[in-house]
Amino acid sequence: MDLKNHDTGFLLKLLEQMLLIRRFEEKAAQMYGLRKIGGFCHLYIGQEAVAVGSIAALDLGKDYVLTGYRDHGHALVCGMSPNAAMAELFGKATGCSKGKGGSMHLFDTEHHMYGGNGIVGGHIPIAAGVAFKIKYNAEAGVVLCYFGDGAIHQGVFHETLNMARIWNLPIVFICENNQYGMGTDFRRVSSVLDFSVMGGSYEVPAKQVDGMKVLEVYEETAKAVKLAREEGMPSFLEMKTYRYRGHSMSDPARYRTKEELDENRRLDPILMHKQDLIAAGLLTEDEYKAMDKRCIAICDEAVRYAEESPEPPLEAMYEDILA
Amino acid sequence: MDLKNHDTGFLLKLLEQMLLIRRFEEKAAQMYGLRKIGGFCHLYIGQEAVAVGSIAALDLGKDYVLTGYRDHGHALVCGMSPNAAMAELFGKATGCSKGKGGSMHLFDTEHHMYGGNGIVGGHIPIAAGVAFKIKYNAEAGVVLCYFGDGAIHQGVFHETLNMARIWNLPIVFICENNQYGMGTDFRRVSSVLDFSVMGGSYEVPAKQVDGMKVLEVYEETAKAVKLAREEGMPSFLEMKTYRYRGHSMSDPARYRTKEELDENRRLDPILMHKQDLIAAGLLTEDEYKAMDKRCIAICDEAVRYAEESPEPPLEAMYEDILA
Amino acid sequence: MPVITYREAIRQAIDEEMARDERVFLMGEEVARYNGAYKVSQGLLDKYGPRRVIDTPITEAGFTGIGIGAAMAGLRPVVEWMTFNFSLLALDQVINNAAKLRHMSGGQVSIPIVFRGPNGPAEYLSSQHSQALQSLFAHIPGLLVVAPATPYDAKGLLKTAIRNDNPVVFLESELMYSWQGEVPEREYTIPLGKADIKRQGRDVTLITYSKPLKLVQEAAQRLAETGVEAEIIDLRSIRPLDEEAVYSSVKKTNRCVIVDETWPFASVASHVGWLISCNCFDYLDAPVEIVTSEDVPMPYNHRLELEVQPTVEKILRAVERAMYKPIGTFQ
Amino acid sequence: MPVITYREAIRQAIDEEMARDERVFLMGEEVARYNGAYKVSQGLLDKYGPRRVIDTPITEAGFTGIGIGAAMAGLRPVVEWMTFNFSLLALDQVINNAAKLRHMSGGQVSIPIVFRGPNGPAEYLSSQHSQALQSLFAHIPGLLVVAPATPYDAKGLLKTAIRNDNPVVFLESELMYSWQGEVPEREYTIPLGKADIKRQGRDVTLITYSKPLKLVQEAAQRLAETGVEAEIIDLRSIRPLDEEAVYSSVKKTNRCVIVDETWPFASVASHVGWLISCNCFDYLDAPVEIVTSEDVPMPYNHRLELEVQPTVEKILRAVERAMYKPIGTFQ
Ligand SMILES: Cc1ncc(C[n+]2csc(CCOP(=O)(O)OP(=O)(O)O)c2C)c(N)n1
Ligand SMILES: Cc1ncc(C[n+]2csc(CCOP(=O)(O)OP(=O)(O)O)c2C)c(N)n1
Ligand SMILES: [Mg+2]
Ligand SMILES: [Mg+2]
Repeated sequence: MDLKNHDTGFLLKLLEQMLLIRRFEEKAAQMYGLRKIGGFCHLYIGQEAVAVGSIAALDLGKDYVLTGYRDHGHALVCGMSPNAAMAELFGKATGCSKGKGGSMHLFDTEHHMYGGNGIVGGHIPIAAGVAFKIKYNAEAGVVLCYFGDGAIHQGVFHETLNMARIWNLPIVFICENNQYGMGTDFRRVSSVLDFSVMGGSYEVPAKQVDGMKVLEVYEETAKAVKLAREEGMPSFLEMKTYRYRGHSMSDPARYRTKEELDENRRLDPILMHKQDLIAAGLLTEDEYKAMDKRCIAICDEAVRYAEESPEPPLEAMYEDILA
Repeated sequence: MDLKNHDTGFLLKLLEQMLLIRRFEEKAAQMYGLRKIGGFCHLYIGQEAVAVGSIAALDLGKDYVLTGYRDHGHALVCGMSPNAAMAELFGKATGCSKGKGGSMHLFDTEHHMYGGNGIVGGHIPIAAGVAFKIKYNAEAGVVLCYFGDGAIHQGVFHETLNMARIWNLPIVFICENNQYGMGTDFRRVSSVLDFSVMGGSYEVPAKQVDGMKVLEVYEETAKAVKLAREEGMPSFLEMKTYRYRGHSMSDPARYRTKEELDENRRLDPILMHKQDLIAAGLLTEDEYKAMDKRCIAICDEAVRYAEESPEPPLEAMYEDILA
Repeated sequence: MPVITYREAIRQAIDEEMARDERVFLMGEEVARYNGAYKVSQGLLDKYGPRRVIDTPITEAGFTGIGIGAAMAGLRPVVEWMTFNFSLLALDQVINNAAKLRHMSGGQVSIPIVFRGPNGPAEYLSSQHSQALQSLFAHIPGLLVVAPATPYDAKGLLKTAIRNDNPVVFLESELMYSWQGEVPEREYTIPLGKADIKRQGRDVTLITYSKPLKLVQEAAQRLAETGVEAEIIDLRSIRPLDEEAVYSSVKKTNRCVIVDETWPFASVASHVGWLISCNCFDYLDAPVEIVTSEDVPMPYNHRLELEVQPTVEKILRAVERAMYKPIGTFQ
Repeated sequence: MPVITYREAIRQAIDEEMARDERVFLMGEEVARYNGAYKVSQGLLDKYGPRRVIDTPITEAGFTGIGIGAAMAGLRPVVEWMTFNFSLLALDQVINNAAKLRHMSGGQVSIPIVFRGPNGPAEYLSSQHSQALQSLFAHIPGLLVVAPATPYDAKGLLKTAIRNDNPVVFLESELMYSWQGEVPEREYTIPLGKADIKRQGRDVTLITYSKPLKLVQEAAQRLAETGVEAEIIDLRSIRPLDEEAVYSSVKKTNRCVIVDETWPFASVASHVGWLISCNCFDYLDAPVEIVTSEDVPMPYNHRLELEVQPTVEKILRAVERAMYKPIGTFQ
């Protein structure tokens, strides 16, 4: 991971995107506490390097992103406006999904972000279907499909990997192994500890990646994207990462120790990338502070926007069902 | 596969069991032609060594068998009376399932044959559930669960292998790879050609076995059964085999060549085992003929029994639904 | 007009729509090289090649989901379930994705997909392979459900379904595939949500759809011989439902029997029965009768399986109840 | 009598049955170490250990099937679905195996299993997480379906369900878990298939089950203030259904409103509506009204999601229609 292989603007963009997610999620948590947001709200804090590093390898003019319910980070990196994202969490008519989808179902088709899905593993074949359309139309795109360590045991993951391989679909399956599926340590429900071995059942190239290192995520994803784009070869990447908060806002996360959490916090993807940039002389503390301020301001503005936006009218309940 | 390691009675029993299945299936085909049997009827001809060799490794006082819809062979080897089996195919009240289940759903709980199931892959977790009860009750039994090369792609197969491994369930998963799932050559729908690699995703011991050699099937299954019985370790065996008839009675099997069929007929499990026995001086042609006659007589009697048995009364439709 | 089978009508509809719109493709188990488990897709692989006629592994959840994703991304898949019994494996994809993605995205995506295949009992197949599952699908907002009974209706409705921008569940039947009927050579489509009056009558309304239509027609014939003129409403489409056609017939005849091969509880039959009871309250001279499958899993034995299903006799008995009198003697 | 929550009632039922019968065990996602996603199984792992309280991977089809197989082999599993929305992934196992294995084996096996968990909308969860799916299960012969609304009923019925030798689908609700009610300390069970008259009345019958009971009780209260005495029938069990209790109430009041949070089409609500229309034909003074969820996927916005569901206002409006008159002014 040599910083010098990359353009400084690019390296700074990665940092700023991670920071924006972090601040957005903190704001969302705060708003949840104020009951401006309800229901399930799954924060991405700790995992920022995965969405940021991997989506950096895409050209969203032709590529696509699909993920599960822990989707705020992916949506923001794809280019969804923080206003539309926050308004959606507030259930407002100005939300990206008009207040109908909420936290778990952020969609922004303009930016090729095709959801947000609440069923663990349910979007994996859907994502392969998007890759199917790319191949069918002989387009040059690639799909990134994200899911958790819990989703890996669902049958459709296995069904889909096989089909992606026999049909040469341009897709990269990304397991964000944040070590827990709700309260369940992945080691308790998995017969293998290195998920990437599962690629072998389908002759799909697979690899474990340090998901706390944004550049490593970027570089490995870029290779997989290239393989998909040029050879129609699907890949499977297991990103080892960690979530700092509970599973959702209502989870006190008693199933892990404070020590474990602290240890992982030391590997904070933002902290590490920032330190690398400073060490390489590409960033100063002050510049970082300014960057952070910008992110905070964007999130403050998103909250203001969401607050002031109207609720959808009652008749909206009959709309957006059939085309 | 040294014949000398085995008792002659045992070796002859394997032959006679295979022959009984063969004759039973031929009779079923004939009765189907006469419209005494209707619906789907999936014959086991060509695959006899798999059921016979593997079930020979069981003690059905404590072990169990579950399979898919191609179940006549397994049922007979478990000890289901050919009369009850044939009567079931005829839909008679004296059938093993009182004429309610038919060809695809032969059950004989007394002999620990827990069905026959028509949904491709659907019985795989059910079989693991039986293994679960064995472990729960600290019994000494083992479950054999059979399914086809088509079923291997179904999600539940993968879900179940993982659970069988993390919970140490005493079960042997047996894929009868007869090379076709209906009209589909398994190579067209599978990204791997050696299914046993799939064991790796779950750290389940796995192996490919020549499913046309009854003794090899027996010996490999016996090892897996031992592992399950003594260590609660599940296994996965891929038995390479072949079906001589169409998928079901209505399939002309145009998707394969006559040459391919002929080539596989030369590997006929009955023929090969018979020749081995004759070569070893353990069987004469005449003894074989007598054995065959016995099998034919049993199947003739099964047809007579089925023919003469009564149909279930109409009220039976409301019975056997709730306990 | 040429007389063709229901099977051929379905094939023609798929063929014509594939020729018309490059985005339409067919996928499912055995649809390509084998030409369909029930030969519905005969010849399509030869004509359109493996890019557009695609054999899948046996993975109902997986390939159904892939179809839904492809539809969301702009294609127009026709997904064949070998039979609807296996659709149960894909129900999460249909209900949680196909029926909901548009709504959850605030209308950003649409899911133009057809799920089709044989539904309902055939013969000697026992419980897992004989299910008429329309009521499960009809329950779900976000889906359309279509179930034609004649080759003419099948072709016209399938073409419409493929052109529709929503998920359409399209129910055929193994036993109907060989039914024959006139189908014009010129192109035509039939709108979804329009019932068809298959027979005019004044004495009793018989409502049905899909395979039981033939039984209903036979019953109407038998009734006519005793002077009872039944009106037959073939719903053709369950969602949307042509309530107006139903109500205006019942308001005329004042009596109604619904014939449906679904199980009775929480079914299309009982729902339509309630709708009529409610909306024709002042017109009904007798309770709305329903003739459905018995409320049991299907047995294998043939005599039993026939008796579990609607029969002409059961329909006639229901008409007698609806008319409060025995109706002649039926031979 | 001690007052406990619905959650605690469920927990007690499982606990007592596990203590009583060694064959009873609990399995599902997060039921053990986490003590249940909704804390229903609090303390059970500590008390019974990991042999009998089992965390599963997220594999609804797989672990449901394993439960069914264990039941067939002689155990008595209680399988928790974290919510019923995820049961759609397991529907093939429930419908093609749990509901059919006994029949297809000619009665050789029985499947004593309980599938339980929260069903129906909670709050701010959008379309995939807010489904009330009872109508799908109620449609299937071979299943029993139970949906109690009070801690007392929940405990008594769950104990009965666990002792029953058939697959029982047991519907709870996230929002009901904190409801309180009196539950005796002594052991008791409640038979399946017995409705409970939660309020006596002569003017109109309000039929409901599960979570809407509270709305119905509030509506009855409001009606009483204007002199209308509603009778409340809590079905408690949908399959078997206590038809007698329903008919005798309706034959007394001659008017009926059914309140059910399911979608309307092919639903429990419309089925019961048809049953009453048919079996109380000569007693009904007005059409049977149903108040259900709107026929739409659930939106996330809270105002919208409340308005999609049955409300006291909607019930009162339906009673007005059933009584053919405005009923005072409701505050
Ligand atoms: C099919 C299904 N089962 C259960 C759930 C409930 N559930 C939501 S998230 C979750 C844990 C998923 O863990 P993981 O895949 O590791 O993703 P993470 O939350 O860690 O990002 C569960 C069990 C669900 N949404 N869908
Ligand atoms: C879930 C499901 N999908 C489809 C079918 C239809 N079907 C019955 S057998 C079969 C092929 C299965 O092939 P394989 O697993 O190789 O078993 P074999 O018939 O060769 O023994 C198919 C597609 C089914 N019964 N169940
Ligand atoms: Mg996780
Ligand atoms: Mg095969």
